[in-house]
Formats: sequence, C-alpha cells, structure tokens
Amino acid sequence: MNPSTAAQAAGARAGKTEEPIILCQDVHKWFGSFHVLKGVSTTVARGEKVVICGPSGSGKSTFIRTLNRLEEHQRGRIVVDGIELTGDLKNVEAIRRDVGMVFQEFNLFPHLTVLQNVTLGPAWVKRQRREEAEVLGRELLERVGIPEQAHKYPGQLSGGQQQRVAIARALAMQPRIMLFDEPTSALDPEMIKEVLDVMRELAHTGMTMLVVTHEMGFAREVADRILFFDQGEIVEENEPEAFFEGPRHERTKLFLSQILHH
Amino acid sequence: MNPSTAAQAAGARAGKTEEPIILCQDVHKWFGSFHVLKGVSTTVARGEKVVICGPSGSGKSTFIRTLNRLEEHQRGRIVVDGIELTGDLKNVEAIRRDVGMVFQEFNLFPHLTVLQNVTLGPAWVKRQRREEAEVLGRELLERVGIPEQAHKYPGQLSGGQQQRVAIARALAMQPRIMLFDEPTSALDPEMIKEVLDVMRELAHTGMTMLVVTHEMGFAREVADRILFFDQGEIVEENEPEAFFEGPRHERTKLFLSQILHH
Amino acid sequence: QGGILQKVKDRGRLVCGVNGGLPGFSNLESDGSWTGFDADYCRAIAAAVLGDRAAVEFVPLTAAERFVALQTGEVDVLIRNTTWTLIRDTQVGVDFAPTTFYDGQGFMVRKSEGVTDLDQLAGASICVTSGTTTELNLADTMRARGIDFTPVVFEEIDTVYNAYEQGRCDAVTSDKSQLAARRSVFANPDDHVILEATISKEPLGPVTVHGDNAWHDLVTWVVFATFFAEEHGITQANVDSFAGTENPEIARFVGTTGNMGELLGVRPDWGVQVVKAVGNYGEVFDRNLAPLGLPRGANKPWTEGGLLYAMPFR
Amino acid sequence: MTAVAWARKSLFDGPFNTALTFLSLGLLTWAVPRLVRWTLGARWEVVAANLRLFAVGTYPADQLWRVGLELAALAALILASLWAWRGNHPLGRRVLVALWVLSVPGTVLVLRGVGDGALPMVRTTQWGGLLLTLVLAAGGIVLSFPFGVLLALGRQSRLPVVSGVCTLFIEVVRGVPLITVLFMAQVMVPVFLPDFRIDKVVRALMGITVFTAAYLAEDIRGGLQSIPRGQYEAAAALGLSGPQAVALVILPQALRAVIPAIVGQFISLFKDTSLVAVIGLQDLLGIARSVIANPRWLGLQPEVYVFAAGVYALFCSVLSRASQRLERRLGVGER
Amino acid sequence: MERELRGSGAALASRSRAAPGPWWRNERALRVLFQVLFLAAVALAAGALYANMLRGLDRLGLTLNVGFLDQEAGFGISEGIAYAPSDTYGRAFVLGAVNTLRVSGLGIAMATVLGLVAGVARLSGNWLVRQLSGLYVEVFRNTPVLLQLLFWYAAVMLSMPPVRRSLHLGDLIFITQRGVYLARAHATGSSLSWLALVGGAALMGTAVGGLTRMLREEPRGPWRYLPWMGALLGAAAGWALARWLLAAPPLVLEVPRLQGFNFRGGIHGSPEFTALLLGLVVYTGAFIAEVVRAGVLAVGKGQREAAEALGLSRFQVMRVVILPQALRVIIPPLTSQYLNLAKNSSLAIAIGFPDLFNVGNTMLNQTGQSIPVFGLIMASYLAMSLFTSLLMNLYNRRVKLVER
Ligand SMILES: Nc1ncnc2c1ncn2[C@@H]1O[C@H](COP(=O)(O)OP(=O)(O)OP(=O)(O)O)[C@@H](O)[C@H]1O
Ligand SMILES: Nc1ncnc2c1ncn2[C@@H]1O[C@H](COP(=O)(O)OP(=O)(O)OP(=O)(O)O)[C@@H](O)[C@H]1O
Ligand SMILES: [Mg+2]
Ligand SMILES: [Mg+2]
Repeated sequence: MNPSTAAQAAGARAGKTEEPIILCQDVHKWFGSFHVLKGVSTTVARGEKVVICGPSGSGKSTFIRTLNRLEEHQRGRIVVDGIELTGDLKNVEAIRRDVGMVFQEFNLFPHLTVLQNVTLGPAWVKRQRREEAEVLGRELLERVGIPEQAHKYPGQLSGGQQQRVAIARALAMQPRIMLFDEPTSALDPEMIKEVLDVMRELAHTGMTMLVVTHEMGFAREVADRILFFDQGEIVEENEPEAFFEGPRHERTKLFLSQILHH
Repeated sequence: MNPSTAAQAAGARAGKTEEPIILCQDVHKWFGSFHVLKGVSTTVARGEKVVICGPSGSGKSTFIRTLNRLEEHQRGRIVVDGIELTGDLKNVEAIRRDVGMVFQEFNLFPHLTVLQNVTLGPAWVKRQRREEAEVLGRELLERVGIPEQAHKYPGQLSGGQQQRVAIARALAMQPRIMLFDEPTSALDPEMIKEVLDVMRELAHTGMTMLVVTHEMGFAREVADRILFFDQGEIVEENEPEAFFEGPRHERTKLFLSQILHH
Repeated sequence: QGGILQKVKDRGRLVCGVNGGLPGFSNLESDGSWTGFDADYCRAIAAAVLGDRAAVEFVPLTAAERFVALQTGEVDVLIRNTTWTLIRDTQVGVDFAPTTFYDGQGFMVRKSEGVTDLDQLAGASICVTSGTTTELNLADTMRARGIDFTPVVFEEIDTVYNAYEQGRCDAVTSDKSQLAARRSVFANPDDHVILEATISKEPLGPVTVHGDNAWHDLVTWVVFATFFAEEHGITQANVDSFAGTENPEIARFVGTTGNMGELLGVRPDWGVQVVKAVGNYGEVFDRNLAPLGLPRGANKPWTEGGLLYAMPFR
Repeated sequence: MTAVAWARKSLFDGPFNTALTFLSLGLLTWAVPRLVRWTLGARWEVVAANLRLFAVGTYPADQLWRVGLELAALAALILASLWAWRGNHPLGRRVLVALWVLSVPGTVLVLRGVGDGALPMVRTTQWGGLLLTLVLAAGGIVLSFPFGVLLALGRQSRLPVVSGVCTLFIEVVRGVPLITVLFMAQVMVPVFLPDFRIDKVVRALMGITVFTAAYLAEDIRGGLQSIPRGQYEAAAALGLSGPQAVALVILPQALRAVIPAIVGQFISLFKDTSLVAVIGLQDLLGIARSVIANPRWLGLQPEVYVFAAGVYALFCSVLSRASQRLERRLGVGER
Repeated sequence: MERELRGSGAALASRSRAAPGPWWRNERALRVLFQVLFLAAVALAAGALYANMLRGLDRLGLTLNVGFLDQEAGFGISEGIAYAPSDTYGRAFVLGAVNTLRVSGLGIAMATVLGLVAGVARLSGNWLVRQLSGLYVEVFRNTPVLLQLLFWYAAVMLSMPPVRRSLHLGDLIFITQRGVYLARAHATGSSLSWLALVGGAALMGTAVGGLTRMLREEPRGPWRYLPWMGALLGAAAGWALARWLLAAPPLVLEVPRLQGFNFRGGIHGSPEFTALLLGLVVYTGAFIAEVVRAGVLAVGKGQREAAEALGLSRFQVMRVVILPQALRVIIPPLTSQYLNLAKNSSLAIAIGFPDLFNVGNTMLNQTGQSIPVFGLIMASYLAMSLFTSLLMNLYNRRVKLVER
C-alpha cells in the first residue's frame, strides 16, 4: 500500500479529511533477536480516539512506546505531528513535547508533591514561570477532580487518584496526542471508573488519544477505531461496533470471547 | 460453660458423639492494647470441616494462628487433640506435629526443591529416614497433582502449583487437623480452582479442616459449619444452607451481600 | 626564585621538620610547644634569620616521609636525627650541615639477663625501627658475626621502646644517645644496661635540600656559631657583655666588625641572636640531653678532646 | 508482665537459654568489677593535662577563639537546617543551601586565616587533635559526595567508555587499602605534581576523598538501580532532557534511598581519618600517640587510648543515631 | 524547530526517507563524539601526570625501574617464610605477601565464625545475650580499627606475662608477651598404629551414628538411656585403645620448650601476629554480626512461621530454613567485609607485623624507588581483592534462588 493512500484512507475512515497526526509505515522492532513489531502500518487522524487491544505480549505497549521514542524502532517510518522520528535529538524532543503519556504503573515522582509533579514539565521543559505553571497545574488538578490533593505526596493517594495525577501531569505539557498504556489495569475495581471518567471527558475535548486497554465498555463508547494486535502485527482494525459484533479473525474472536467472558 | 458439655454440644451439632478435637473457651488476645479476639469459644469435632469468614481485620487469621501457637492467646483455654496450649514448649511441639497449616502466601522454602520442601518436616521433626520421607513426599505430590515438579524450585512454579506444594508439605507431617488461611486469595482466578479441588478431595478423606476463605462456593459444598467473625467475635455460626439462606445478623447479611455480589 | 633563605624571610617563619616524639631531641609538650635538642637548633636558625626564636613552625615527620618533605619544600630544614651517609648525600638529593651530635649504634638489654657482649644475644629478639640505617646496621653486624636473632621491627620509635620495656624484646638497638634518653624515662632505668659495643658511626645533624648553597651555608654556620660560642665561653647570660669585645674573631661573631652577616644574607648580629635564643652548644646540650643522663662523650669542643670544631669566623 | 514472668520468658526459657544466661552472667561478673576498678584507678590526669592538645593540637592558644567561632557558626547552621527541615523556614532553603556551600571556604578562612591582620595565618601543620579529625572528616564528606555522585552516574552511563573508565577507577580504589591511598597522596603526589606544593593536610584530604568517593559511588549506584525504569520513562515522556531527568527525578530519589548507606560511609570515614596518624599527621590518634611518647606520661597508654576510643565512639554513635532518625523522618512522605 | 518539515501529509509521506538530521543532533553521533572526548580527556590527564612524574623523579634523582628487586635486601624480618637479610628484595616482598595472606585467610575464617555467633546472638530470645552482643557490636564498630590494633598490641599482648612466667594450659598452649605457642602434632612412621587409629575411629563413628539414630527415632521411653550407656562403653573402649596407642604412638606432640631467651618448637604466633589477628577478627566480626542480623531479618516472617508450623525446633528453623536463605542476602555485604579485613591488615605497620605493606614500606625507605614499590603493593592488594570477589561471586551464584 502506498503511504499517501494509507493516510487518505485513514482520514476517510475517521470521517475527516486533514492530514494524519500519526503515520506509521511498516514499523519493525527487535529486542535482540526477538521480533516484537513485524511491520505495523497505520495512521491516526487529528482528534481520533484509537483503542488498542490484544493478548499479552503482542506488542501493544512496545508499539505505543515507539511513538514517543521510549523505544527505538529499527525499520520503517514514524511521523508524529509532521515530525519524523529519527536519531535527530531535536525531533525526539519536539515529539515528546507534543505527546503526553500515561503509564500503567502511574510512574509519579514520589519525592515531589502532586502539584510539583504536574508543574515539573512546564517549568523545566517549557521554562514557564513558577506561578504560571502552578495556575495551570491547579486547573488541571481541578479538571481531573482532585484539586484538594495538590500538596500531598503521591504515596499518600489512592491508586485512582494517582492515575488521575498522572493524566494531569501529561496534560500539563499541552500535548496534541495522549498515549495511554493500560491506564486502569493496576487499579482496584472501584477506582477504575474514576479514571475512565476522566479519560472519557478528555476524549470529548477532541484530543487525539491512543489507548491500550482491555476495558471494552470504554472502547465501545469512546473509540473511533479499534486496533487488534497479535504477535507484533495489527491483525484486525475496525470501528467498535463492527469490531465487537463481527470480528473477522479467529484470533480476534478467541480474544474477545475470553475478554468479554471475564 | 463446662468444657465437656461444650464438647458434647459441638459433637451433637456435627452429628457425632466423640469428644471435640479442638476446644476453644473464651479465648482473648490483644496486640498491645488492641483487642483482637474478644472471647472466642467454639469446638470442632473430629473430621469436621469448618469454614471461617468475615470482614477483613475481624481476627480470622489471628484466631486460627492461635490454634497452633503462631500467636499466643492471653486469656481462655485452647485444647487441641487433648493437649492444652500453654507456655510449655513440649505441648507446643506436640500440637504443631498434629496440626498442619497452609498460608495465604504459600511460604514455601525457596531455597529447597519441591520434594525437599515436602520432606523437610518428616526428616527433621519426625526423624524419618530420607528414603522413607521421599516415598511419602512423592505420594503426596501425586495426590496434589504435581508429581512431575518434584525437583523444581518453588520459584519455578505457578501460584496454584506452589499452593498445592504447600498443602503437600503440611500433609507430610500426617496431621490430624489442617488449618488453611485464605489459601486461594493470593492466586490468579485460573489457579484457584486447582487448589480448591485438592482441598475438596482432602475433605473427602475425613480430615478435620478449618478454612478461612471467601470462596463461598467451596464453603457451601464442603463445610459442615460456617463461623462468621466480626471484630474479634464469632457473630454467627451455622450450617452452610442455613447460613447462606437465612443469615440472622445484620453484619452477616451485609457481608454476604458484598461477597456474593462480587 | 630567591632561595629558601629569602622564602623564610618573606614568610617570617622557619618551617622545621622534626621527629614526632623523641625525648631530649624533640618532644610535643602539653601546652603545644616543642622542646628538645633538635627543636633548639630549629630555634637557633630562626633566631639567626629572623631574630625571633619563636618564629618556628614544627612539622613532625615520619622516617619515611622526611626526605620527600625536604625535597618538595614542605620543610625548610630537616633536623630529625638523620644520619649522614654517602648515599643520602649523593643520591637522595640532600646536603648535610655539620654534625651536631656524634652518635653510634648500640644495644640496650636488661641487666638481669647478664649479657655483656653481642655474641650472647644469639637467639634473642631485638627491637628496631624500620626504614633506618639502624635496621641495616643491625642486620649487617649480626650477619658478619654469624649471630642468629629475630628482628622485631616497628615504624614508630615510641613503639620500639615500649615493646622493649614491656618485655617483647630481649634487646633494643639504636643510636646510643637515643638508648640513654629512652632509658632515663623508663620506670626502672637501673634495670637496663647499654652494652659497650658500638656497631656504627651515627653522625646526626641538620639537613637541607641539595642545591640551595646559600641556605646550606647559613644552616652550617648557625651550627658553628653554637660551637664557637662554647669554645669562647659565650653564653646566653653573658652574650651582651661581648658587645665591646677586643677579640677580633669574637667581634666578627657578634657583628660589631666585619660583614659576616651580610655574607650569609642575614643581620650582622645573627650570632648574638643564636646564642640569645638557645645558648651555646654546651647550654643546649645541658638543657636537653644532660637531664637524660647522656654523657658528653665525643660531643665536646675539640679544645677538650671532643669532635666539635667550629671553622674560623673570618 | 511481672518481673519474674519476664525473666522466665526472656532469660530462662529452655535449658539452652538458661545455660547461656549463666554464661553471660559469669562473663559479666568477671569483667564488670575489673572494668570499674580500672576506670576508677586509672590516671586520667593525662587526659586533663593534655586536653588542649587533644582538642586542637598545636593551634596557637591566642587564636583559639577562631575555633570556637567556627564551631558556633556551624552549630547555628546545623540548628537552622534542622529548623528548616521541620517545616519552619525562617531562612528559606535556598539561603541555607548557599550558606552550606559557603561554609566550606568560610571554615578554611576562619581556621587558616590570611596573612597577618585580624586573622593571622595558622598553617595546617598546626592543626591537630579532634579539630584536625573533624576537618578531615567533614572535608572528606563534603568533597567526596559530589565526586561520588559523578562516579556513580558515570558507572551507570550507557556509554561504554565512560562507564568503563569509572568502573575501573572505582574498582581499583576499592581494591586497595586506604593506607596505601594515603601514602600515595602523601608521598606520591609531590612526585606527580612537582610544580605545586600541596599542603600536607590537603594531600591527606585528597586521599580520603578519592577513597570515600569510590565507596560512595557504589552506594549511590545501589540507589540508582533501585529506581524503577518507569521513573526514567516518565521523565523522558515529559520531555525532560537526560541531565534534567537525572537531576530532578532520579538523583533525589536515589540519594534518599541510600541515606543510611551514605551515613554509614561517613561513619567509617570518620573512623578512618585516624589512619592519617600513620602518615605523621597529628589528628586525634596522632596526638594520642605523641602524648604517649612524652616521657612525662609514660605507661599511660590504656588511659589515652580509651579516651580516644571514647571520643570516636561518641561521635560515631551520634552520627548513627542521627541517621536512624533521618531515615524515619524521610519515610514519612512515602507512606 | 522543524515546523517547516510539516508539509501536507501526502507530500511528507511520499518523501522516501527523511534526512536523519545534522550529525551534531544525531543521537548516535553525539554518543560516539562524547565518548571520544571523554577518553581524550582521561588520556590527557594521565599523560600530563606521567610527564609530571618523570620530571618529579628527575628532580629527586630517581629512576623508574624494578631492578632493585634482585638486590640484596639487607634488613631482617621477624617472621614468615624462610628469609635472611642476604636474600633479595623480591624475596622479602613475597614474604610480606604470604604474611598478609596468612593473616587475612585466618582472620576471615575466624571473623566469620565470630560474626555469625554474635549476629545470631543479637536475635536471640535471651535478653542478656542480646544485650551483650549488642554492646560488643556497638563498641567495636564505632571505634577506629587502628586504635583497636594498638590497644590489642600495646595494652593486651605486651602486658601478658614474660616468657618465664607464661600463662599455660598444660603443655599445649603457652601465652606470653612473646606471643602464643601451641603444641603441634607430628606424625610418626608407625603405620600399624595409624591403621588402628583410623579403624577405631571408624568403629566409634558407626556406633555413635547408630545410637544417635536410635535416639532420634524413639526419643521417649527407657531406650533413651541406651546411648548414654553406649557412650560409656565407647569411652571405656577408647581409653583402652588410647593406652595401647601410647605404646606406639602414631602422633607425637611437639611441645614448645623454653630454650635460651625464647620458646622453641610448636606453632608460634608472634604478639604482632596475634594482636593483628585478634584486632581484625574482633573488629570485622562486629560488622559481620550486623550483616548476619540484617540477612536473617530479611528472610520473610512467613518463612519462620511456616517452619514453626511444621513443628521444627528453634534451632532447626534457624539452621534449615532461615540461615540458608539469609545467606543470599548476606553474601554480598559479607564479601565487602572480607575485603575490608584483608585491606585493614595493612595496618599491621602500626604494630610491626611484617605484612605486604610493612615490608613494602621498608623497601621503599631503603631503595627510594617509591613508584615501582607502590605499584607492586597496590597491584598485590588489587589482585587479592579481585580474587576474593571472584570466589565470593561464584559462591553467590550457587546460593542464588532459582526463579522462573
Ligand atoms: N526491553 C525488552 N527486552 C526484551 N523483550 C521485551 C522488552 N520489552 C518487551 N519485551 C517483549 O516484547 C513482547 C511484547 O511486549 P509488550 O510489552 O509490547 O506486550 P503487550 O502487548 O503490551 O503485553 P501486555 O498486555 O502484557 O502489556 C513481549 O514478549 C515482551 O516479553
Ligand atoms: N502482629 C500484629 N500486631 C498488631 N496488630 C496486628 C498484628 N497482626 C494482626 N493485627 C491486627 O489484628 C486485627 C486482626 O487481624 P487478622 O489478620 O486476624 O484479620 P483477618 O480477619 O485475618 O483479616 P484479613 O481478611 O484481612 O486477613 C487487624 O486489625 C490487624 O491489623
Ligand atoms: Mg503492555
Ligand atoms: Mg487474614
């Protein structure tokens, strides 16, 4: 497939006509001799919400981590917001400023208060003045529903609260794209909902989002498109309804039966 | 209450007439100033299966741990298999030889192979010859369904397998009573069943068992009697059907609604 | 560079390397001051250069580091019971000023052992300081005589004598002056004897770094000044009375005539300063070494049959 | 619990423990009276008479006020820091940090002085006793810390050349005795750097610093390794540069995690300063040996050594208590 | 920034391969560059030091060579392998190295035992034992090892009684201010006696083994007196055997005898050696005690509980379950303590034991060849350290837990 047609196809699929904000073309990655990503090609349009699912070890995390260069890909092209990911440090920096990421284990900085966690990026990367960064930080904490926790340390918060701080921290850099890697899977059941609510709200603001998750309810409700990974490849790619109602591949069917049964 | 009448009462309840194998009479325990067990009295007849449940922190673990003196009680009497638990080391040793215990976190000895774990007690406590202990050990591993794992180390097994080794280890001492403290709660769902199966089978051999668990299916099927703990007291005590169908206490009802809902 | 002399003048203070603790020669007192024969020679030099006997900074040095300290300029002069040997004079890069103390290596033993001769020390343990000529002399002598012995070697002089006194060794060997000095402070000095035998010559004196002749000259003549004063009966008490002396050599010494001071690069009355500071050789000796029971021995003016001989002041 | 019950439980439970108890009691009845008798009979006047030597060595008597001033200033600084630590910031953290940094040249200025004038020069050869011990220990701590951090970061670096060089350095220094490093510094540095005359105390400090830094580097490396990968990744994902991530995210956590190890290192550094006595410096132990060498105090070795040991032990246990408290305090924010 | 790069999506995508950016912003290039610069800086510093050193040596009139190793040393050394002042410096240095190995090896073995005992004692249920052990650890950990060595030497060893009034245990052990003398067993040629001895030992061993097994299996009832009776019988037999053996002894005891100034014969530990050994063992033992304690505490509470629930006795719990697991936590810090002990043995110089460093220092004083001698000293210690680490790492790998 010719990349330009791929891009157009993606744009068309998402019901939009602009250029894609993420473009992946035959992306390969090896860990040593282990082939993790075996030629992943896809595009994401501006504002699109993409949910990525698939069995454990299929390369979902690795894929979204290559998008902001937490992992280096070895073959193929990745262009994010018009910037190509190469060894060029400038590009990597520019992309990271454009892309926010939320991890499964939150990865908050335990030695900083919640507010300091949120303002760290703006203050040091964007060189904002402290007061400015703090105003923004408080706004974001408000938005994720925990304004009163600003001066606590992460260790003093519940898992759900921590994950919301992590989201606020990523948003503080005012990214154009947000990546979520199983943001709810380290949470106790009661807390999953509060995080999903924040993400849902965020989705409504028109942010481009890539979400690795097994929360199929969320996917059905929010996703514009679902990518199904298996063994380092995108096996199936469809809109939620179509995906859930009529999975085409055996592997997808098997996976869905396990997931939905659970 | 006079111990002998208590014993008879228990025996009658369990539909048997012999003397009780465990007798607890007004057992109290404090951790520092915190009153954990507030006068627990009950008896267990030979061969009886008792399931203990109750909210977190209600003293279930503490209770069964006092039965083999992993915790010391401060007031009241505990008689296990005719031996009274006092400060006398001889008695403690004798009781421990009679009582097997399985922990939530397995507590296998990671530096010993599976077989060595199982033969440790017979070899060092009962002074059995090695070959003899090993024959018994292999038999037990067979019984819990993992004969082929004898020479692996615990770290190489799945949780379910580990818990089965723990059961085999306890059985190797040929105890008359088995205590289980939430034996399945550290396990992944797929593994719970394999452990419960082993326990079920064990129950059918007529072993006296005290099981702290939230697996209500298991309780319903296997238990002769269910003890419901709350805040250090036995709040309700009944046969499974009666317990599940008609809980008498508010706290029991509340607890059951939470558990069964889950 | 201007040399060490200039440096000392600029600094206003002499930096003198001494032994960290050798009774009679250099000793740290409770009030933080240094006393002893070597310490007094440091003061004499300071008095000659700066006119102030107190302008001395004492730097205690171990045997191992003394020459490096001198060579690197960490100390201006080394007055630390250092034996004048050919190798040191030629290879180690130092120069020796005239000997201030003629010594010889001897042995001390307990009286009760009844030892009078070296040969009786066969099989004995002998305490000695490491890294010194003493250690080598001991090995040489005993080898030459075919005497089998066990050396017990320590870095610190203090440990040597402590070990000996406590009975760790049957004998201790060192410069005889040191033996006597040390014996004097033993709990029971009379229980120990110093054997007759002297197995080496140990001329001790100030040492300067090789190549700074002006400085070496000054140190040399300060030493001679103390000899000279004793030869001529000039003492700390009466030195001022020689101001109007008729004796031309003494006049040159006290600086009323001649330009001795100028030639040495110091003030004209430098000789007087030296004597005022520490007295003549005899006074220095009597103040520091006599109390330890050390006889003058060879350390008498040549006029009395000793080896001390001041070169002519002209 | 009654005393009898307690004794039964903790002294006589079982025949083995009973035997141990009697053995220990036997040991105590043998040792304690002897110790008491010796302590009472010892001639402690040797300590009293040489107190000034033990405290400051040959530091000039008329300049002692400077040592006092320095001590007072440092004590004030420490108190102020503790105050700030508790959350009341009368000075503000920045000011405190600046003061601490300034305290190093400040100390040198006050103790060593300049030329004549109000603060006449007191050369380091005149520093001694506990003063020198403290200067060496504190100097060693202050200097080795940044050096150790750099070495640890270097060893953890992904650049093979950098980590190779740092590893080599660390392993070589850790593989040899401190005393050889000190001898190196004392005897070799003048050979290696013939054009500079480096002060004797400074040379000792160089040796101590290099040695301690290598050990610190290993402690700090432990801390760095204990930081989960997720922290690096989160920092990178935020767009922080490598140095920023290290300075803002990784190091603060890593250092906090190894505070006990670092304090332990400082405690051994404090004890190890005593080795400078072997290279002829008059630190506390050096002075002790000088005092013993003085004929006036002959035979009083035990008294002098016990006194010195007591001083070292006092400082070390204060340090280790402080570290335990610090550890507990630091635990708070983490729940 | 690269906003120009953003063309239309199609244009962008159609460009076959975007330039990797200028080299000075390229990750890989920068990495290589930085390393080259770093290496250059290090080499430069080393070179400057080397040049300086040559100049410094020149100024001091010294040269760099190790020829002196073949020259006659000329100084005496009190103990160690055979050596005379007429031997070479090289031989003297080897002697020092052997002495260092001797004291380190023995010290490591003894400190391990002491540390283990003290560490376990600190966790003992016995309050008094716990306190005593705690006191030991506190006192010896918090004072400088040099001070302790001086103390052991000057205040303990040297104040032992003189040779003629030695403390002694029969003819076996003599303790004097000249050191410790132990009797030594010498084998004689009497092979028949040897046979008898070995056979007798084997017989006794089997008997005792059988009896203990019996005791194990039936600890109650009248049978439990049987082993005691057995032991009595065994002792009687042993006594008879011993009497017979004495007629033709397979081993003779070489007993230290006072000869001239000193004892001769037997095994001799000089006061310097003994003080050094004692000092190092007691000091390091305190640290090892802490290491052991931490290791034991690091074993999960569950392990102890599981073992107790099986009915193991307190000793068995310690011996079979806790210590083997504690070992893997203990070994790395234990290794550092071993290395520390070996390195601290260099303080022998303060009390006159001729170890590697002490002999090296004398060589340095006599030859003035400070740099080669220092190189030798440091290389020797380094080799020793690396070798110890290697051994301990191998052992560590063995005790490491097997995991998935
Ligand atoms: N740093 C690494 N080195 C080597 N292999 C790795 C590394 N990271 C991941 N892998 C392997 O790559 C494969 C894909 O990993 P990845 O984390 O992307 O899977 P995933 O789809 O996110 O799975 P999960 O749902 O379990 O998170 C797995 O087999 C994993 O073991
Ligand atoms: N060693 C201890 N020291 C002090 N308090 C303790 C200790 N062990 C348990 N407790 C407290 O005693 C109470 C009862 O604990 P226990 O473990 O018996 O509860 P449980 O019913 O088993 O709860 P769970 O279902 O969470 O296991 C809890 O409040 C617990 O915090
Ligand atoms: Mg993943
Ligand atoms: Mg529990």
